[in-house]
Amino acid sequence: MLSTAAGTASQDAMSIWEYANPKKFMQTSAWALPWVTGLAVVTLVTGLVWGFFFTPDDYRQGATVKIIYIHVPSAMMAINAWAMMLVTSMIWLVRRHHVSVLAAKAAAPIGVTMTLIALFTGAIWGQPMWGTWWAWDPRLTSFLILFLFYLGYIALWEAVEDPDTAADLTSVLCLVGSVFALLSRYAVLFWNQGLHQGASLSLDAEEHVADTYAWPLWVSMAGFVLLFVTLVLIRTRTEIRARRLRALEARERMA
Amino acid sequence: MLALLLRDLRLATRAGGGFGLSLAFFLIVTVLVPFGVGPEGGTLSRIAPGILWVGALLACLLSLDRIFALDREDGSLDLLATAPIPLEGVVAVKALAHWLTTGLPLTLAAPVLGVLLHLPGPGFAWLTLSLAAGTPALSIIGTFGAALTVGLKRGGLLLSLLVLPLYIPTLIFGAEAARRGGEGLATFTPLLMQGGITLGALAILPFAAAAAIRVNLR
Amino acid sequence: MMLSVHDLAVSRGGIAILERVGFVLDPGEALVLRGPNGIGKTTLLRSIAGLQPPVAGRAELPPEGAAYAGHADGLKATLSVAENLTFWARIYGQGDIAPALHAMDLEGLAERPAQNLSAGQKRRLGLARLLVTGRRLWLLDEPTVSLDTASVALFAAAIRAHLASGGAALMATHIDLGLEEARILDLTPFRATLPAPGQGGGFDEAFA
Amino acid sequence: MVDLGKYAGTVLGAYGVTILLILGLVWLSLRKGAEMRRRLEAQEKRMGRNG
Repeated sequence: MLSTAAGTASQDAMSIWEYANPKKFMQTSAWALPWVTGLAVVTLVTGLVWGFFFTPDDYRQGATVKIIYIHVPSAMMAINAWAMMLVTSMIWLVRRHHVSVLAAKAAAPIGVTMTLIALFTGAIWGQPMWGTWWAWDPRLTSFLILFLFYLGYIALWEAVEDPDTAADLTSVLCLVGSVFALLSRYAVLFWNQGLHQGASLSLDAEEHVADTYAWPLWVSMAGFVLLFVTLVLIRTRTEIRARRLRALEARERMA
Repeated sequence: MLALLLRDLRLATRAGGGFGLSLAFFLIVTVLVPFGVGPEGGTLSRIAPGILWVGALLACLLSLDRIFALDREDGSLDLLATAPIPLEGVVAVKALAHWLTTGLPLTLAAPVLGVLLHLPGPGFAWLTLSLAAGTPALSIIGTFGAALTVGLKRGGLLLSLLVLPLYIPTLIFGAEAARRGGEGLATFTPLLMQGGITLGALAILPFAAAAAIRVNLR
Repeated sequence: MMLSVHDLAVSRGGIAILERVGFVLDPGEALVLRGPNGIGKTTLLRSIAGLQPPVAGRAELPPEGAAYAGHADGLKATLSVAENLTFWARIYGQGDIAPALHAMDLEGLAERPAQNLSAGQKRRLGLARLLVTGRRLWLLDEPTVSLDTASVALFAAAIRAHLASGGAALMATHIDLGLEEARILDLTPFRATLPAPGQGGGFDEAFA
Repeated sequence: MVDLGKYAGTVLGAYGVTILLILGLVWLSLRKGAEMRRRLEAQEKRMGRNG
């Protein structure tokens, strides 16, 4: 399955792609999972507790500034999860590593959850700040669109029976979807400017974060990244087991 | 290639080909809108470009699952895939046929329906122009969606779910161009963006769609 | 040499079902694939036609490719017999459909819409499509389904004429076509054995 | 307890929704993981080999 690269390059590649072997991945992830989980819990709890209990209120936004510790990291992970799916989908299309595409499948529901968190916290935050639950702010709108892309991707996985066919189709959709998601982002910016000339509704706090708020925010972001990695590992392991179960059942039918 | 285009056009216009269904749908949606928002001319006139664009988009969506599903059912798709013409070409021709039987009639019908919605005077030309520039993108994006779902027994709903998010940029720029045109504002940027999307989609999506069909045929 | 298949292995649903299939087909030859239902005749033909990638091995086709005919005939119900046939002739860059209509005894039905044909007539139209492809190699999957005895004879005659003009045909069929000269290949010995875990080429093997 | 002032509902609501969603996702992931593990082990046992 490995493409033929020449000389030492292929030797080096081997050492990375080795982990794409399902069996090897299961071994490595079984070893890594407790550590990553522990680290994720510690970092996440530290970041959120620090942010929630030990930061002062903003002079303008009051206590609502504390929402930043979940809103920004979840929004970041909503995009990063899709980016990760894009990369792993391309690895599948080019190198046909099953673990890669299964990781993409495993990441999608996490991305959806992150997008939902970003949307909900954005709406809850927006209510006192803007006086409305929902504004067609370019940023919020973009996340709503991203949510739709996630839904389509997951629905396609669910709909296609054969796992390799589903893997190929969802990967192509992920590639094309990424281009159109990016286009939508610019289209939405353009469209909202068209409606409200100059009146930006985006949250100032996101752009200028004072040091007091920055440190717990960094920790919280690291926590969300680690949470994502933990969940991807758990879910990818489940997907690999499901695939193996399917293979064994087929083998049993044939024997 | 030309033979395929002619066959698809002929099939679409024969009995049961579904030609005209999209147009009828477009008409009904447009007629229903005033019942929903009230007959007040100012309101209708303000939302007309957007309503007509959304209506055209939904009408376009309606006929997408016919693009490949029928050929798949009767075995033509297998035969076309083994025929001495590139599958990418087949996809492009199918998208063109879809546009000629759906996008083009919708574009021509839109100004007529614009009268019903009190579309402002200068808006007619811009609406037609933006639809003419945007509906090819709707057809080719839809063809890609149809290619993704061709292997599924009940892919219609999934097809809508996959295609509608992909339609967002086209809709935004198209409706924006029509709206600005109606208000006498500059329409160059949205039209340019829309043309870009159409050309980009035409350049890339036939390959993606052909790849999806090959996967679905295995 | 018209078609040579080397060490071909094909899979269905991620599981290898046939392996080490090898044969050579020369111009003027017909080969009939035999074997119980589900052995993989259709999968093998589709792999040779290029519709699905083989797990291992290769099939060498003539440079211009082959004409493939599957279970479905690819007919459009609202188009007439002549329109259906003309379409495929143009796709394959051929002109005249009259000889094909004549060979399959469809001349009287040329203007009739395909939806008004009987099952056997549809099948004959599907086979007439092969004649207008101009391809020398035919890959036929159950070509005689729903044909009556007379039509089977008609079809056998068309195959014979094709072979006589230097063509070749690879067929999967249960019925005896009355083609005495056709070789027969029983696929049962090529049934894939279960490989040791991790050894097979099928995609699912990586997991088993 | 930290004083959230007039925005108590907003902040607690945001944190509450987030924690609920994350716990839900974690619970679903773990449950599905455990189920798949159980089914796979049963299948491996039935086929009489480990791998």
